[in-house]
Order: sequence, then structure tokens, then C-alpha cells
Amino acid sequence: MSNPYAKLPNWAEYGLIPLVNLVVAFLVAGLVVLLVGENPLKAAYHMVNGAFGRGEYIGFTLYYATTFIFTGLSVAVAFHAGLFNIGSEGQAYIGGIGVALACLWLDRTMPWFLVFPLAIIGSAAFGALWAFLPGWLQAKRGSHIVITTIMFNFIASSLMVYLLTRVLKPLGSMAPQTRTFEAGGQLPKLDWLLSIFGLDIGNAPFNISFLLALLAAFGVWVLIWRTRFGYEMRTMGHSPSAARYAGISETRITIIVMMISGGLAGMMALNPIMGEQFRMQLDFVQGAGFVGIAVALMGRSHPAGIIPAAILFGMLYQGGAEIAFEMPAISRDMIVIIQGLVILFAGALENMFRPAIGRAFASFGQRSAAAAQTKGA
Amino acid sequence: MDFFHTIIALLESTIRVSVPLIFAALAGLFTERAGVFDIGLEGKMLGAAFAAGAVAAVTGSVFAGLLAAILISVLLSLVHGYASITQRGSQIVSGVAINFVVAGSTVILGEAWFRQGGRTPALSGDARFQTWNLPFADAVKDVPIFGPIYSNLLSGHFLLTYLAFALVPISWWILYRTRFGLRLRAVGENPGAVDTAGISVIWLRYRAVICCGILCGFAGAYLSLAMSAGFVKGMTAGKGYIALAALIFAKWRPLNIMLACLIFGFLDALAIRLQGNPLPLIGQVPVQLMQALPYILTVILLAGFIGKAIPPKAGGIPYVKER
Amino acid sequence: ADVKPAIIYDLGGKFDKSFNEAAFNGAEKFKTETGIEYREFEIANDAQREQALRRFAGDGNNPIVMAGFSWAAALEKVSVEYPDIKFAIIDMVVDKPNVKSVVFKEQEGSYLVGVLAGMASKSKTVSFVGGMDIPLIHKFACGYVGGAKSTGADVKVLEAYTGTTPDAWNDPVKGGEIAKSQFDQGSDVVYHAAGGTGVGVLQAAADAGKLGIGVDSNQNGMQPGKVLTSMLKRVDVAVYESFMSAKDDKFAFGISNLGLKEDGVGYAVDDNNKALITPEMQAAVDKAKADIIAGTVQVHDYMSDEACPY
Amino acid sequence: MSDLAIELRGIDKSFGLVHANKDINLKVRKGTIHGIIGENGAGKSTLMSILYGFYQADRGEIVVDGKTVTIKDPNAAIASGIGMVHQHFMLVENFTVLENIMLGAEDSQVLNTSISKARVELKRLEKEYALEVNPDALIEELPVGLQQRVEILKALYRKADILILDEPTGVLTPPEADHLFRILGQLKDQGKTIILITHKLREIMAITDEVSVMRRGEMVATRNTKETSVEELAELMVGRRVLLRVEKGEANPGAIKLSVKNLTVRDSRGVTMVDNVSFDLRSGEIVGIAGVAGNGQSELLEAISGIRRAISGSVVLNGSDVDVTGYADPGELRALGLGHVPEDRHHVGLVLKFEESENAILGYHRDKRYLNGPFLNVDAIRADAEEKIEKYDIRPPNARLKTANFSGGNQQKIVLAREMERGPDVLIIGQPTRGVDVGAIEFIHRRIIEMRDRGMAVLLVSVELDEIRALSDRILVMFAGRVVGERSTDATEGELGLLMAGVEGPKEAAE
Ligand SMILES: Nc1ncnc2c1ncn2[C@@H]1O[C@H](COP(=O)(O)OP(=O)(O)OP(=O)(O)O)[C@@H](O)[C@H]1O
Ligand SMILES: Nc1ncnc2c1ncn2[C@@H]1O[C@H](COP(=O)(O)OP(=O)(O)OP(=O)(O)O)[C@@H](O)[C@H]1O
Ligand SMILES: [Mg+2]
Ligand SMILES: [Mg+2]
Repeated sequence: MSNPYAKLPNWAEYGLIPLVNLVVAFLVAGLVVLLVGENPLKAAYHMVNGAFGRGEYIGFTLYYATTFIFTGLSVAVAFHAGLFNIGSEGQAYIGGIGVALACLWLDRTMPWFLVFPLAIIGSAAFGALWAFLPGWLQAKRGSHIVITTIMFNFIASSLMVYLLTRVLKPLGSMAPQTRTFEAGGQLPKLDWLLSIFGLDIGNAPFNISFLLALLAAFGVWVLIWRTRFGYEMRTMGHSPSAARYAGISETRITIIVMMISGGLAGMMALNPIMGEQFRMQLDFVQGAGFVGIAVALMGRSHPAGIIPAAILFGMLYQGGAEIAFEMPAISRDMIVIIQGLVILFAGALENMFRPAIGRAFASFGQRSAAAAQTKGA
Repeated sequence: MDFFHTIIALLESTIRVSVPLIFAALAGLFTERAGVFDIGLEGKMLGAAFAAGAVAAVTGSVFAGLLAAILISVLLSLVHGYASITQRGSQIVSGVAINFVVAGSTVILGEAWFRQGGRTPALSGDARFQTWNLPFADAVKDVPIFGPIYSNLLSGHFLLTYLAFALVPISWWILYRTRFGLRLRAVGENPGAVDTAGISVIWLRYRAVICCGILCGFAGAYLSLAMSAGFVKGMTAGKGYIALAALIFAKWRPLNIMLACLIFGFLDALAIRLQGNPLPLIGQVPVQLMQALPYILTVILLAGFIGKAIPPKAGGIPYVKER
Repeated sequence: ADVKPAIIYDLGGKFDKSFNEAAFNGAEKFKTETGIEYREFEIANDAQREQALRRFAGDGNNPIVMAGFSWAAALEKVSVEYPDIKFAIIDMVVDKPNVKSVVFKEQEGSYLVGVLAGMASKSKTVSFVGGMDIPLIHKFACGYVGGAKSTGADVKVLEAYTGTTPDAWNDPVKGGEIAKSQFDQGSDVVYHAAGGTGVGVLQAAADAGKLGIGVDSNQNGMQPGKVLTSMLKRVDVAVYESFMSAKDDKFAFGISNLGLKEDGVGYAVDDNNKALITPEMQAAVDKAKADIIAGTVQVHDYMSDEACPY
Repeated sequence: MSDLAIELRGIDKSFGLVHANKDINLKVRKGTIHGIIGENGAGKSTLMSILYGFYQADRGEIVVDGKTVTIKDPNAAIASGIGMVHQHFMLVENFTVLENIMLGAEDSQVLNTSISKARVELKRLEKEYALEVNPDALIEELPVGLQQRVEILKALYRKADILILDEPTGVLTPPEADHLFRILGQLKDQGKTIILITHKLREIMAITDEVSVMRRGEMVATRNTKETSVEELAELMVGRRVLLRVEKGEANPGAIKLSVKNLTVRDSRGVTMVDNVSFDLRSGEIVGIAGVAGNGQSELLEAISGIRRAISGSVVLNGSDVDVTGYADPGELRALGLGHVPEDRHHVGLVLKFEESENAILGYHRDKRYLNGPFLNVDAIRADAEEKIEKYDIRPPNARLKTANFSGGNQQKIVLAREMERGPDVLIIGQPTRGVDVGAIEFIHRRIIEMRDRGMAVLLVSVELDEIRALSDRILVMFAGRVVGERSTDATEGELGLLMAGVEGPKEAAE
């Protein structure tokens, strides 16, 4: 998406404008809070304090952020090749199979650091597999990726219900989920990371897959901007005709990019399954794939934007829960509204204040130039 | 005869299930043909279903409900329009945002007004659409073959059902035979051409978005006032996404849309019908396979027969004149 | 005693037209009777389970009741951290000293409504609509099939499930469509265990002049005269009891497995459906109930072997 | 009544930081053809778009026919009798000609009556101006020349008295251009006023009455055409003296580098676009392919360069067989020594959103020198780009600038630098100077000759007959997919023009 407005200094572009947008989003959300007769300032306090006020809260925020980094990256990678992968949800869901299989197989005999690599490979492989078919169908048969990935989301949920009720569920257990993994299937928490900052992680499920997410973000950056393949996929994303001219195979790029995208989505499963629940449950993705679309777009499909966007959503989830705890009149549905408003104002309406800010900068620039002149004279 | 009866029943079900899809996909047709992509069909439909249920419950009038549905849905469309046309924001993000906001607020408002957990009170009588019988439906009921087709399959649907099917040729006519349609299709292909022809791109796109709102209003009202008798939270259950898929499947053409929606509806009806019944040759299969069947078959159809769908050229791209 | 009761709902949310809602009703009843406020929380994702439990426990809430089998793992952990707090979990057994587990014999209640369905059916075909194909729902289905078939070996039972995503519990349109398809295959009584989806099932039955059967709470009033009966699962009572017994210092730990005998499950008769239940039906269902309570009829529990022999 | 059709007073316009029009004054007399020239990016299109109401001026006044008017949108311009043919056509590609012409000028809500009326009116216009075009053809199926006709018809349909044409001849053949000029003359005789933007000074000299010159957003001069010269205009435009003739010596053809035999190509609709074409290309020579746009030249280039699959035929490049009917990978062709400057730099030759340096390796991105294993060697890539920027005088000299922000001429230089600096054995070039200003044309032409003299085999496709004649050593003429003749450089313009129009000229003795 092009940026139709005059260039602003970087700090304004990437700092001030998003900040203003966020503030406005929260102001409007505040109105909604006011509407149900609650104090919006109090809600805002709980939102921010609930997300960052304590080590434990930060841990939760970052736990959610981990999930969204993966799905956001997944969507973003596909975007760069001009593909709209709306199927990260299903790919993450299927990715869970890879994690579960690795854990169920080895958790009793091996330490986590041996199971983890296998689970990573498993999750990425299953996620990639689930994205392969839509990619292949688009490349070879011209099936529109948006439809096929929507369909594959539904197919994934059917498959998972089958697996979790008929295959992976221990007999006699009521819940459609695998058994609980033992030590080998449990990722260590990142308590040490927070303790560097003198924070106590408490019971937050903030775990080592966060580091994997950061690594993945860096990997995606390298892939897109520093590899030959990334160059090729960007070429295709911007101009398929130029790609053909340059001898870039659309088929190959489409399939591989979809698999990378699916693999990233699949790795999301590590966080809730190995990092939090230590089992795979029905519907563990819980919409993270769709949030990933918003995260990717708000992060402008750049890892450096996706990480803060993911943290923002982590904050909405965790801070939102705190509001619901502290202010019983504000239910979880209210939190959904607030999330929507943030997506609207900080995402879709991100340009609303740009002209005004741009003008402010321009007039400020002129004035200071004029001031310099008068001084000179 | 039994088989025939089953087919009739399946097709009846197909019609019922495809109506909201047709409304929503036609809604998408109008905006997307004008170059504004809309992933927020789901949210608009949900908002409309809620407004319809709520207002019909309060006023006891189904038409008041319908009107409210259209109003709310148009309002949401205008939000989408403001974000993506006036503010030139990302159309996808705006659509996602609307889905979120509606999902949350229908429950909150419903609970605040009716204290039934986000549901609206059950409707009956005038607060709900009644089915219509075509003339002589009863009389010809027992005529072999024709009887069931006429009095079961064609007769006995809601006003909105007939409207949905009528809207297919009407939409076609609007798009291909009126000035508005010509301009609307043009603005989705090359807004520059429209602009230099002295037509306002922005106003045109707003009108397209409003059309989308109206049609989503029908879709939502159909769900809560015809198919069901009241609103239940999240009752669209992904139909907006299916409608979007149908729209693409249909390559953004009205008649194809009807076919695509009927196919989706039929597959759905078939999957319901087959659940629990053994398949010939294969025998009993897991329920989940049956439930996935419509989606699997869609993918197969798509891969086998449909070919490339080329979206409106200017779709998804905000119109920027001066950079 | 000094109680600060709290209740936590499962992902479906407190207004799921199902057991979360029943739990909420129980808590409300406690509140109106005693005037004691309670705290509540609806989780939005799985990671909030432990968080919510700890939160409430840390705030000194006692007792804490949670609805849903998915709570087991979180409760197992947290109950140990707070040995002085009384926990109650519904629909699942958690074997900890400070936990009360309330499970229901849904199959028994379902059996009774199955008997009524079998007898009310003129076509000798009845049907069942489940939200999702998961073990808990099979518990309902299996009892229902058993009851229906007990009224005659020729009774046929159709069975279908709404979907595979969480939407399956909130899809009245699909629910109605499934019911219509079943009517078309001959069914004239339909029983649902599908949460909000059931609204559509009962509506479709009423519209088609067939009979519906409600679930969990008394849903006879939703379509007066068109709902044959409702299978009652007294989650509300369980919650109310838990709060009440804690208040009266009589909180009992351990498992309570509530069936017909304990009045934990049952079927509803009220003004809305009285006319639908003939004396013969009444007699048959009374006999079945007595037999089950006496143990002469054993209703199969799906969970015992994950199969339904009927 | 004033004798001025248009007067612009103090028009000023900025796009963000770009000051596109600086305090511009312009007077256009009624019933004249007024030329406007200027380098790429001088602000010509902007100025005209302001007059047409497409953009709003920041300051200034527009006077039409003696009355000061506010033109707040194209509607107002149309109402004032102003019509415009845009540089980049404003047509809806999947609409028919008729629909495009009607768009915005329909006279009723329902189309039926509008359509029949439009059809009648169109017939009349077609006849009156000899502007034939099938009203039911889809735009995307028409060659550009015809598309432009549609644009002109659009303006006439709207009863324009003042017609602005922005670089109308960039896509036309000489006969087509002549035809256009005849029409313009006719319009002028009817009393209409015409403003013509072009880069071609010859055209200015031929048909305008007055000419205004723009440079860097300013109006630097207005001359009576009869009282000026090409040299003066060129100098006014670029601010320095320009060499308008290409100096080139004799060719020294060597070995056959590219041999095309019986090549047949169809387009996506199955229409045969290249029909059994054969020719050889030797090192050290420039072979020009002349022809009206849409006669298969584009498809020929695409097939040879591996972008489009041929139906039959063979191509031998540098001694190796090229699998033109199967999958000929453009990347492998490059490795075999093929350089390709595509006709469409915006969509094919460049990725406009890329940094300049990224475009400087497009197609060569698999070259080891730009890579470290699978990774891009960014330093090497940028260094390489800077070298080319320096050598080709690409402005602004910033390898990290987004390509979209370079002017057309400089964008073209980016492509040329990339394809020429490789030292390919065979270089195929499509429309090397389309929409490029005189200063850049001079540079580009010199480069092409230089390449030839270094022993490169050059295949040149251009719709500019002047260009073909100035550069080529041999000329092939294509018509309807076939090579209808080969001529030496001495062939007259008339002779070539006839061939291009499909009229067989007298056969040359040798062939
Ligand atoms: N829509 C626009 N938004 C921003 N800047 C623009 C726009 N159009 C033109 N410009 C800027 O205005 C300047 C003048 O551009 P314009 O298109 O008028 O030049 P021109 O004289 O028509 O050039 P050419 O001969 O290449 O057509 C350019 O430098 C360009 O940067
Ligand atoms: N809409 C625009 N926004 C920003 N810059 C623009 C715009 N249009 C043109 N420009 C810039 O204006 C300059 C010249 O513009 P223009 O589009 O007229 O190019 P051009 O030289 O005519 O190229 P071409 O021959 O391909 O048309 C370039 O710097 C170009 O990037
Ligand atoms: Mg121009
Ligand atoms: Mg130009």
C-alpha cells in the first residue's frame, strides 16, 4: 500500500502517528465504556496496568504477543508475494498436530530441549503442509487463494474434531484433548528474561517460544529483504509481469511462500500447546489467525512493525482481562469491541490525522526557517 | 418416489440455506465491483440480524425490524466507506475491525436491552416473516412430479426468499443496464477514467457501499426474522466468509453468484442429510468427514472447473489522485 | 459463615443457553435469596483459566465454582496452591481434597425424555441434534436413544451434529435446517443438546408442527405447546447448593454424581406441555424413572466405554 | 468575446514537496493549435490536468473565453467545453468502446436509450473525422492507436471546443500521427482550440501555431512557431544545446548471433499475433523492426525473450537452441547472452516500488556477484547500482530512492544500464525512448550505437519511424504478425509507411 502523503520524519511516522491513533482509539473506546456507566479512566488504568503493571502481567501480554507474532508473520510473508493467506487460522490449528505428536511420542523419555526442535519441525511441517495445497491449487489450477484457505480453515476444524475425539483423546476422558504432556513436553518459562529487569513472572505462561518468535521475525526480515528468494517473492508481489520478465517462476514462489506462511502459522501452536496447556485442546487457536491479519497489516507487513503490533494485541487481551476482573460491568464482549475500535482507528483510519500532523510539521518547518532568516538578517 | 421426495427436500433446504448467502454475496458484488473489498460482510450481516431481531421484538413489526436491519447495516457500511474511501485506509483492516466491533456490541446491547444473554426475545406472529404460498399450491399438491415441485419447492417460502432470487436479475440489470451500474463497474476497474469523465469517484463508491449495506441488511433480517425467530449471538456463524468465497467463486458476476450460492447451499444440505446415514459403497463414515464435505467439494470444484477469477482491477486499492 | 462466592464460566460464555447459563441462574438464585453478592468471570481463551482461578483465589473468594470439563487441568494445579479455599467443578472429576466435583448422569435424564419422545412419535422416528460431536454430547445422545428404543424396537433415532467450530453452539439457522432435514426423514420429535443452536431446533419443530425437546434448563416455555419436555440438568442447583452449603459451613468435598435419584437430572412438566403428555406416557416415564432409581434399568453411560450399545 | 480561448494566470501547484507548477501564465488563442513542450517532469501534464479540473491549483486563475471560471472538477471543465486526452489513457479496459465513450455522458438512468443515441452520434463523429473504430470492441483488445482514437472520440462526444492532447503521438505510427494531425487541422478549421503536448519538436514545427516551453515547473517561453526553430526550442527546453541528429558510422556485421525461424505466437485469446516470422541478426548490426503498434512486435519480443510461449518455430541464440515453444526461462536466456529492454518499463522492466538498486539487478539477481549463497550481497548490489547511476547519469543519483520517484527518462536509463552494462551478445530493445524527452533521447541513442560498435547484435522495435531510420542498419517491417518487407536505411518514409499500413510497396531488387 502506498503512502499517499508527504514524508514525515521517521519518529513522527512510526512513533507519533501510531501513538495519536492509539490515543484516539482509546478515547472512542472510552466513550463506549462511559455508555455502560463506567469510568473510562479507570478502565484505561486497568488496561495499561493490567498489561504492564507487574512482571506477571507483562508475562501474559508477551505470551499472547508470541502467538500473534507468529500468525502476523505468516500473513505478512504471504502478503509480500501478493498472496492473501486468510488461512493462518487453520494452518496454526493443523500445526498443533506436529507439536502434539512430537510431545506425545517423546515427552516421557526426552528432555524438553530435545523435544522442542522436533516439535518446531513438526509444527512448521504440518502448517506448511496445510498451506501447500491452497498454494499448489492457486499456482497450478488458478483457484483463488482466499476461497481455498477459507475452505481449508473449515476442513481443518473438522479434521481436528475427529482427531481429538477419536484418535488423540485418552479413552474415558471427557475433554476432547490429548493427555497432558510430561516434563519433556513442557517448555521452560522465560522467568530469567523478566528477572533481568527485576520483574517476577509469577504464573504467566510466558515461555521460550517467544524467543523463537523473535528469531522467526528476524528470519522473516532476512528472508524478505536479504535473500534471493525474498527478492523474487517481492518482485512477484509487486508486479507479476516483471517477475515473468526476470525469469521468476510464479508457481514455485507461490507454493514455497504459502508453505513458509503456513509453517510460521503452524509454529504458533508451540506457544499454547507446549508453553501453556501442555496438551492440545479443541480450538486452541481461538481466532489468532484472524488477529494475525490485523497484526500484519497494522505492522505494515514488516517484522519491526509486527512485533509492536502483536504486543499491542497482547496488551488488549491481557489488559482486557484485567478490566473484566476489576470492573464486573465490563464483560469480555466489551473487550472485543475495544479491540475492534483499536483495529479501526489505529489500523484502518491510520491516515486520519496524518494530514493535520503533516501540516503542523510543514508550518513549523516554515516558521523555524523564517525565524532563522530573520535572525540572519 | 422416495428418492424424488428426498431430492425435493434437499433442494428446498438448498434454497433456504442459500438465501442469506445470495444476499450477502450480492452485497459484496456491489462494493467489490466498485473497487472496495469487503471482508466485513459477516459483521454487517450480524449487526443487521441483531437490529432486526431487537426492533421486531420491541415493535412487534417485522417490517420495522427489516428497516432497522438495513439502517444498521448501511451505517456499518458507511463506517467501512469512511475508512476505506475517504480515509484511504486498508479495506481489509477496516472489514476486520467492523467484524470485531459488531461481534462485541450485539451481545452487549442485546444483554443491556433484553437481559436474555445477548439474545433477543423469541418472535412470533407479525414480528416474524411468514411463509408465502403461491396460488393453487394446495390444489396441485398431489399432482405427481409437478405437484411437489410447485407446492413444496417453489411455494411456501418467505417473501425475502423470493426477493433474494429476484435480486439476482435485478442486480444484473442494475450493473449492466443502468448508468449507475456502468459507472460502478468502471470505478472498480479504473477510477481515473471515472474521475476524468466528471463523475465523483468518492460519491460513487459510497453509493456502492450503501447498496452493500442494504443487501447485508436483508441477509441479516432473513437470518433473525425468517430462518429463526430472533437473534442469537454470533448467529451468522461464518456465513459472511462463505458469501465472500461464493463471490470470488462466481467471478464477481450476479448470475454466477446465484449458482455459487446454490451450490454451497446444496452441498451444505447434502452434508446435513448424509450425516449419520451410511454412504453407498463406503458405509458409515465419521460425522466430521460429512461436515467437511461441502468445503472439500468446493475446493475440488474450484480446482477442476472454475479457472482463474480475476478481481476488479482497482479492487482493494484506495483511489489516490495526488500523492 | 462469611462467604465470598465466585463463579467462572467456560468459553461458551454465561449466556450460552446451556450449562453456563444454568450455572449463572443458580448463582443468581443464591444472590436473590441471601442478598450476598458473588463475583463472576467469563474467560476468553484457555490461557485465562489458571489466571482467573488464581485471581479469584488470591482475592480471597471462597467458594469458587467453575462450569465445564475443560477446567480440570487448571483446577488440579491451582487447588493445590490454595488449600484453604473450597472449589467446585461441574461436569468433571478433580480428585483433590479441597475440591467438590459435581457430575451428572445426563444419560438418565436423556433416557426419560427418550421414552417420552418414543411414545409421542407417531412416525416411530425421533431425532437428536448435538452441537458438536464430542463425548459429553454423546452421553446425552446415547441415553436418549436408549429411552426411545425402550418404547419399541421399531423406533428409529436419527442423530446429527451442527458443526466443528465453536460456532456450532450458536448456529440456530443450521440447527433449524438439521431439524427440518430430520423431519423430512420421518422424525416428528427432536431433542437437542446444542446450546444456542437449539433455539433454532425448537423453532423449526414448532414451525413444522413437530415436537421439540429442550435441554439443561426448562425450555418448555420457548415454544409453548410445541416443546414436549425438557431434559433438566440441575447445574443451577449444583451451583446454588455449593454457594449455599459454603455459607452454611456444610460444603461437602469429593464427588457427587447426580442422577435421577438425587434429582440432579430429570424432565420438565409445566403448563406449557402438560397437554402433550398423555397418561400412558406419564405412566411409562414414571415407571422408567422408578426402575432406574431402583437399579433394575441401567442406562448406559457413554463415557464408560465410549460406545453406545442401543 | 475575447480572442483568447484560455488564459491561465499565476497557476501554482505543489504535490507535497514537489513544486510542479510555479506561477504559470499562459494564453491560448482561439482557433489555434498551441504546443507545449518540456522535459519529463517539467509540469506539462500537471498544468493541463489543472485546466481540466483533475487537479486543483493552489493558486491562480483560469479564464475561459474571457470569463474567469472555477474548475473544481472535470465536470466543470467539460461544461466549459474543455476536453482532454490524457497521457495515460483513462479508459476502462474491459468495457466496450461505446461504454467508454458514454461513461459520464449518459443521458438517462437506464442505458438502452443512451446506448442507441451514443451509437448514432458516434457514427456521425466517425464519419466526420474519419475516426473509425468498432463501437463494440473491448478496449483491451484494441491496439493503443485505436485506444487513443477512443479518447479523442470521448472528448468530441462531449462537444469539446478546447481539446487538450497530452503526448498523443507517443504511441502512434507516422501514418497514424499524420492522420491525427489531419484531424486536428480539421478541428482547428471548425474553430476549435487545441493544446498539444509533445516531446517531438518536429510535430510542433509541423502543426502548431504557437508553442510554449516549460522547464522545471516554470513557463520559460512562448514563441510563434513560424518564428522559432527546433534548435531554439530544444535549447529552451533543456537549458543547453542538444544534438538532434544521431551520428553513426558504417556497420560491420559479423557472425549470426540470433536466428529466428518460422516463429508463430498466439496471444492469450488465441489470436495469431506473430505469423511465421524468420530473420537473422548479426553481431555489430542494428536491425530495426518497424510497424504500427499491435502488429505483433511486442509478442515477437516476448517470445524471443522467453516471456511468452511460442506455438511453433525455433530460435537459436548465440549458437544454442532456445526452447521457445516450451519453457524458455528468461533467466537462462540472459545467461546465454541476451539483454532485453522491454517495451513497458512500468509493468515489466521495473518494479516501481523497489529501490533503484534493486531494479538494477532485476533478472540478474541470480548472478553470483550479487549473492552470498542464498543471501543478497547488498553492498555489492548498491555499489554496482551507483556505478551505473554515474555512468548513465541517472538523476537523482540515489540508488536507494524508490524507482517510482524517477522520471520516465531516468527510469528508462535504469533499464538500459542494467541490460547494456552486462555486455550481452544480443540486445533486444522495445520502444527505447517512448515518452522520453529530447535530452534523454540523445543519450539513449548514442548508447545504442556504441553498443553496436562494440560488436553487439541489436534488435530494435519502435513505433517511432524516425528512430528506426536513424538507428537501424536494416529495417524489417511487420504488419499483421508477418514480416512484410526488409528495407535498407535509404528507404523513404513514405515507402516504409505504406508497408506498415499493409500496402505492399515495390519489391526491392535483392529480396
Ligand atoms: N499526482 C501527482 N502526485 C504527486 N506529484 C506529482 C503528481 N503528478 C505529477 N507530480 C509531480 O509533478 C511534477 C510534474 O509532473 P508532470 O507529470 O506534470 O510532468 P510532465 O511535464 O507532464 O512530464 P512528462 O513529459 O514526463 O509527461 C513531477 O516532477 C512529479 O514529481
Ligand atoms: N502520481 C504521481 N505521484 C508521484 N510522482 C509522480 C506521479 N506521477 C508522476 N510522478 C512523477 O513525475 C515524474 C514524471 O512523471 P510522469 O508520470 O509524467 O513520467 P513520464 O516521464 O511521463 O513517464 P512515462 O513516459 O512513463 O509516462 C516522475 O518523477 C514520476 O515519478
Ligand atoms: Mg506528462
Ligand atoms: Mg510522461
